[in-house]
Amino acid sequence: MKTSFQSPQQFFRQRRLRLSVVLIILIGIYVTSMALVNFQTWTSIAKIPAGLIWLFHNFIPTERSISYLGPILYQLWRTLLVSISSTIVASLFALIFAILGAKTTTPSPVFRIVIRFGASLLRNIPVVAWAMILLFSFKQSDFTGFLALFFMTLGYLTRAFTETIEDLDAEKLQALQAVGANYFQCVFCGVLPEAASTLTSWVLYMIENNLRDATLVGLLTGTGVGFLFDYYFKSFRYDAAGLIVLLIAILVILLELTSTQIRRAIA
Amino acid sequence: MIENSQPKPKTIQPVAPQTKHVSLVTRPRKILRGVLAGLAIITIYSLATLNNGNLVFADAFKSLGVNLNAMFLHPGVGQDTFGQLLRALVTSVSLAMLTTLLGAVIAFFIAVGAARNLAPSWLATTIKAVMAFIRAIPTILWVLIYSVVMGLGASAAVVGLTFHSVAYLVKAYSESIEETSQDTIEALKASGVGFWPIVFQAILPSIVPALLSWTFIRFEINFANAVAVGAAAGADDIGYFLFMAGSFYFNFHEVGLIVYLLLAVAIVLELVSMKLRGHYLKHN
Amino acid sequence: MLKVIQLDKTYGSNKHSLKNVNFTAQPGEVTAIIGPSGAGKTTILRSINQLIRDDSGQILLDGQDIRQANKAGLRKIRHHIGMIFQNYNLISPLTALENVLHGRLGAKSTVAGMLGLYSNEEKTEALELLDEVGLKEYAYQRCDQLSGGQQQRVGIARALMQHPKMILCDEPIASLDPKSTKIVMDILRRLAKDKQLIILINLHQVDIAMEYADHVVGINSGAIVFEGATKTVDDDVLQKIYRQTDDAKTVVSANEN
Amino acid sequence: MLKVIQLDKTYGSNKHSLKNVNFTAQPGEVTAIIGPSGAGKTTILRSINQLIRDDSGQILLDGQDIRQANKAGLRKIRHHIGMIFQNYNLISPLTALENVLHGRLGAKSTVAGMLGLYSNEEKTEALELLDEVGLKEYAYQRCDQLSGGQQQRVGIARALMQHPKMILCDEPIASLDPKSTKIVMDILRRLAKDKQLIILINLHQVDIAMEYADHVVGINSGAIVFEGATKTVDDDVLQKIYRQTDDAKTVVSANEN
Amino acid sequence: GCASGTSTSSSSNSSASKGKAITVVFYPNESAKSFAGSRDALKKSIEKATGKTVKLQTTTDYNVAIQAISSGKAQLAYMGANGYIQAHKLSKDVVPFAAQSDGEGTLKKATYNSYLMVQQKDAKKYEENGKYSIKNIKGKKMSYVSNSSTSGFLVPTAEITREFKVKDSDKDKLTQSGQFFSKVLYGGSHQGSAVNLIKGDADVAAFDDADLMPYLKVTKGSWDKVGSTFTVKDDAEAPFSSLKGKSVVNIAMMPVQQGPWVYNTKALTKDDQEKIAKEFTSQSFADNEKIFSKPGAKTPMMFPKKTNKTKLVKVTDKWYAPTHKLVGY
Ligand SMILES: Nc1ncnc2c1ncn2[C@@H]1O[C@H](COP(=O)(O)OP(=O)(O)OP(=O)(O)O)[C@@H](O)[C@H]1O
Ligand SMILES: Nc1ncnc2c1ncn2[C@@H]1O[C@H](COP(=O)(O)OP(=O)(O)OP(=O)(O)O)[C@@H](O)[C@H]1O
Ligand SMILES: [Mg+2]
Ligand SMILES: [Mg+2]
Repeated sequence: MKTSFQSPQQFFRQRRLRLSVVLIILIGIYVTSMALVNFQTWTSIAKIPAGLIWLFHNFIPTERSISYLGPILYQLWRTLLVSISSTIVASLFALIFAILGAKTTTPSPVFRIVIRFGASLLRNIPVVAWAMILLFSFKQSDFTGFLALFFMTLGYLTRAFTETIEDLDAEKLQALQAVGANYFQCVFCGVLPEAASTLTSWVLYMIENNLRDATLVGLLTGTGVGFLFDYYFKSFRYDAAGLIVLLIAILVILLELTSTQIRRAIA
Repeated sequence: MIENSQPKPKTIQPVAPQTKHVSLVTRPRKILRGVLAGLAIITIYSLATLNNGNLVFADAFKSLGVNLNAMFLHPGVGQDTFGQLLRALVTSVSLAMLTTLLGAVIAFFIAVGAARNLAPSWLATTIKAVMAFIRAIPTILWVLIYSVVMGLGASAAVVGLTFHSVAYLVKAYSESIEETSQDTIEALKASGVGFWPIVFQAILPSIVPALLSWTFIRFEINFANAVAVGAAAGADDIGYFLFMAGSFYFNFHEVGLIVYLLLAVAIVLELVSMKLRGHYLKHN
Repeated sequence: MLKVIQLDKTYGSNKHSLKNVNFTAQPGEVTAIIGPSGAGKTTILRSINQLIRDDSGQILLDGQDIRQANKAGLRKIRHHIGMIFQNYNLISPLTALENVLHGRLGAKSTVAGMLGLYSNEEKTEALELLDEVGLKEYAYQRCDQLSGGQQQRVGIARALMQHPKMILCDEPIASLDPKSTKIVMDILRRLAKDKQLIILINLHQVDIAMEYADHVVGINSGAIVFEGATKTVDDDVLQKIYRQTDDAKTVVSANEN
Repeated sequence: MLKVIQLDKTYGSNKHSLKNVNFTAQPGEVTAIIGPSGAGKTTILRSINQLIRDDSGQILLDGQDIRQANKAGLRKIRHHIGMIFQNYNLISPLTALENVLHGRLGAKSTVAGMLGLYSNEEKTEALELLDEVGLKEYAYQRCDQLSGGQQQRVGIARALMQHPKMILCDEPIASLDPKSTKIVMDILRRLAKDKQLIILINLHQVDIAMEYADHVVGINSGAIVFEGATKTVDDDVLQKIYRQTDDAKTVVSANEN
Repeated sequence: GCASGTSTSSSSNSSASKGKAITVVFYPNESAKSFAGSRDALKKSIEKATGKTVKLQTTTDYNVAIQAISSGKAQLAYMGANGYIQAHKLSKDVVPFAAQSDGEGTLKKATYNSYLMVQQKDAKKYEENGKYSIKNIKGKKMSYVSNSSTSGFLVPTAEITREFKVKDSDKDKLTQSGQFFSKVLYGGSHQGSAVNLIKGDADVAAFDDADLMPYLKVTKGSWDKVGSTFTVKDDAEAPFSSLKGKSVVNIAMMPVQQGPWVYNTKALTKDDQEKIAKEFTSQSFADNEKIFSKPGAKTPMMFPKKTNKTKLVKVTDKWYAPTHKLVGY
């Protein structure tokens, strides 16, 4: 037991001190950063509404943009397919890596370090670098878009899956061990069912996320709805670009609703 | 002690079998299988119809190897000096810091309104829909908007990037808030405690670890975003050097070096976040 | 004195959960509400501090009708009614001391409450209350590191911190082992006597009710079927309270079995 | 018969958790291990099925030393030792039936186990076992939708599914309310008698041990301080078992209070 | 000429947009690091001319630069011809005042070249009666620079539209795979588009001369003649380092007007406008070697001189009528 007897006043003073130190550090970081990049918080915040007005003024789809609906919907469909397939393929690999890399299930700590580092690498390679790595070798095609999404998703899902598995109660797995189950049985009968619903949530979330990232990947690969956005955006057809944003938003919200439904149904 | 009636379970899906065949499949399981099968079919279909641009895979992977070799095994500063790159890196980190801190504070207050266990359902739904919409707007567009309204520079980049931060964190935070048990909230309500004291005294302490880990994830994303589009607003960050090295000079060596710098930041970040999380979970 | 008069409550449209409930509870006494699962015990308690609101009837605490209070008034009244839960419902990452201090939040201004600014007197009092329930050494321990019985005692201290006239306990010992049960029930009984509190306890265990209560209210299918001193409870009465009705049969509850 | 001979276990470098532990447990009997918190009860149980491995001594189950078994041999032995935990440790999103079937994993090939391919006989048997512990109707319920007592009974059915010679129970009733406690302990006692199993139970509650055990092993600070029939346990013996040692004083445990 | 209202608006302008600082925004091309010296020199001469502090803004996105100048958040910009037309459409206050002259110091031939190129080994397929034509490019794999580029997109598509008599409503078909062309690629830069061609990912590629001069040398004909052959230099750097010795032929050549220096008349005082225009078109400005590199100089500055007579000369919106026509407004 904690037997260090303090008065509550002392305790609260200590707690307040700790909180203040944290706050001061955070404010310090903020102010330093502000100075470093010459950012003016208040004048900037004051401009927020003006930006939104500008957005609505320029990006509201007009009648003309309806004529672009055909190609937009087709590309949106292709993009959806690519986001789904890249997420699914990535999640298969991520699952294997996560099982090999999670603290509770790793066969060796070496795997753990290698996988953690590898996932971090994939997550932190910037899009421009992906563009160079992939475009030069794989040219501009759906496939390149698929690869780019695949690698980025792999990085994120490996981390998410690893943490999900590590959050599981280790004792439950021991219970299976005690039954005489071997490693693979423990994983398949214990880890997977226990983590299934969280893992599914992550997969569904990643599909949604990849759809949004399609704009970035589209720039990179000249395909999908992201390319169209870039095309309309750069040729100053803001209404059409706005239509794309609107459609992506609607699709994302639909996906979110569907995934909530699915998660509820499989719980 | 007096025996109460044995309660009957609400759901007994397959009828308790008299026959030899016993099925393990329950309805949720069937749905799960259906969903997985559906996703598998979509995946196979889209992989089959994927336009691979008549790629010769052997060549592609060979060239990939060459490029990766140039990037990662022979990194170099190109035309810039290491000092310039470091200065730009600091700018990028600062951008990420600002957007994360600003985003986190704003997002927490909005998240309170977006959590179904605190706010009325219509408000929560509206906020969540608006946030989903904000997230669907590409980052570059936000940066464009604010460089028009505020002029070019870091301020536009920060404000533009903060929008995504807020939208993302509102979702994450509000879900964390929704996970705090309704009972504990009710316990305070029952003793006459008002709304905001409950938020700060009951909910906030309960979700600190979750908030921490979401905020750090977002920091990582903000850093990536700052690198990706900060340069478009003329923020003079590492993204500018990366863009020039990548899209103008095709200097694989410099891109490799910049990637290493970015990774270094990411690793430091990961270590800090692990330490903090561990510290919080253990210390208290 | 708490006086419940003709309390009625209907969930949804058809189901009558409380039908014309009348009973009284005296300061200085432990009043136990017993009855089968789904009888409406929880509903009564939650109506009393108006966590459930759309009911009808009167709930008089020292003559004042709780149901008539406006929002601010209700907050004030609630502040004087402590509540104790089966699952303790403490804020787990916080220390026992902080959880006890939460009992004061209802009396504070919004800002002071948000920031958790407590006076020195309050802090000292919280520590004394923890001492009173035998947890002085645990004051700076995180609540999720305490055992169930200890957490429940923190819950009691939190309720006491409200300077309550009345404490409502919804199955406070259902999750506790026998030893903790005894400790907690002893404390509650002592508080009733020493501080002249009205203590209202929902219980499943008849033996505990018999041992600790002064006054027993029996409820079945939303209706009071017995009210009287504990010593007047006999097997016939219990039979009547725990009689199987069609209503009661259909109720499923995770608490039981 | 289980015979533990000169079992020794040191965590880390200096701390002796088990010192020269010797005792026997007979089939058909319930053997209770009692002792203060931190005495080493859990350590003994986990050594027996070698979830803790770096110990020394002998653990003879029907004459075979468990500690000598190689990896494959250990899996086979473990398959015949059921284990029941304080927190049930069921795979919560799976149905009760599937959790019971997990008891067969140790007897299956890797692939069949991974894919969860069970024969109809196994499934029928699992249902029968659930019936035996009174949970037939809950077979297709998710485990996290069951109450604690029900989950513990699923745990027992899972152990039975292993066709065990012995069941190890680590504080199986610590999280249960009194009614569930009775149901679970009754089942365990019945199993010992009916199926002639060796049942070894770690217990904190002396009264439960007195009521249900045939044989009692008392442990304090890692050393056996008593072993004998339940009726020979008297206050002196309890005094000895629960004596405060310097070691025991420093132990922190959430169970105690 | 200049947009009307310029002089009248100067007095009514808010002080905010006419503060002490002048912001100069550059296109991504001119944001290149190698031009840092040129940008600094520009800054100095503007500061000298106006006495105000100058802020340089590099960008990596055309849209951002165009929006910045047309919204008046930037006062001065150096843009491409197409970009100028877009900015001028967004705001009539964006007015050109100077552009790089031809070798004679006039505006007559103040153009650079945009090409449609094919690989040398395929060049025969595009010959018709001993002359090159673009008749056969339909259905081929096409590579552009990016859809905001003047010389790498706008001018080539205009040429194709003219040649094939593409209807206005079908113009988008030139820009997407599987319609007019079997495949459409975007190189992201002029070099990228050239690489697409030389590596064989595209059959036809559009790019300009200025950006490729460091990498290609003329092996037959000249930079100003259709049907010339260009070969990758032996000392070419990445991304051409692995493509040494490969040759391409230009089957079409289109003149592109030099991009203008523009100011936003709403955001800059009349006085400053005049001072800056005067400074930029002065001979001393053209003699600044940090800004104008000598003919054939190794490291090109922002404005490489063709001859010693090259300088910045005054232009007006009228001069850009041809590009206005190409863009359609
Ligand atoms: N939110 C609700 N909506 C609809 N019906 C409810 C709700 N809460 C309770 N009920 C119903 O009201 C009746 C009384 O419930 P209550 O929880 O008060 O019983 P209880 O006596 O506390 O039972 P237990 O001993 O199981 O806690 C039950 O029939 C129950 O099904
Ligand atoms: N993983 C471990 N590492 C180091 N020491 C341990 C570990 N597990 C247990 N111990 C120590 O070994 C001793 C015996 O612990 P054990 O868990 O067997 O006690 P117990 O009798 O089961 O106690 P309780 O009643 O609290 O469950 C204790 O002093 C404990 O601190
Ligand atoms: Mg209840
Ligand atoms: Mg133990």
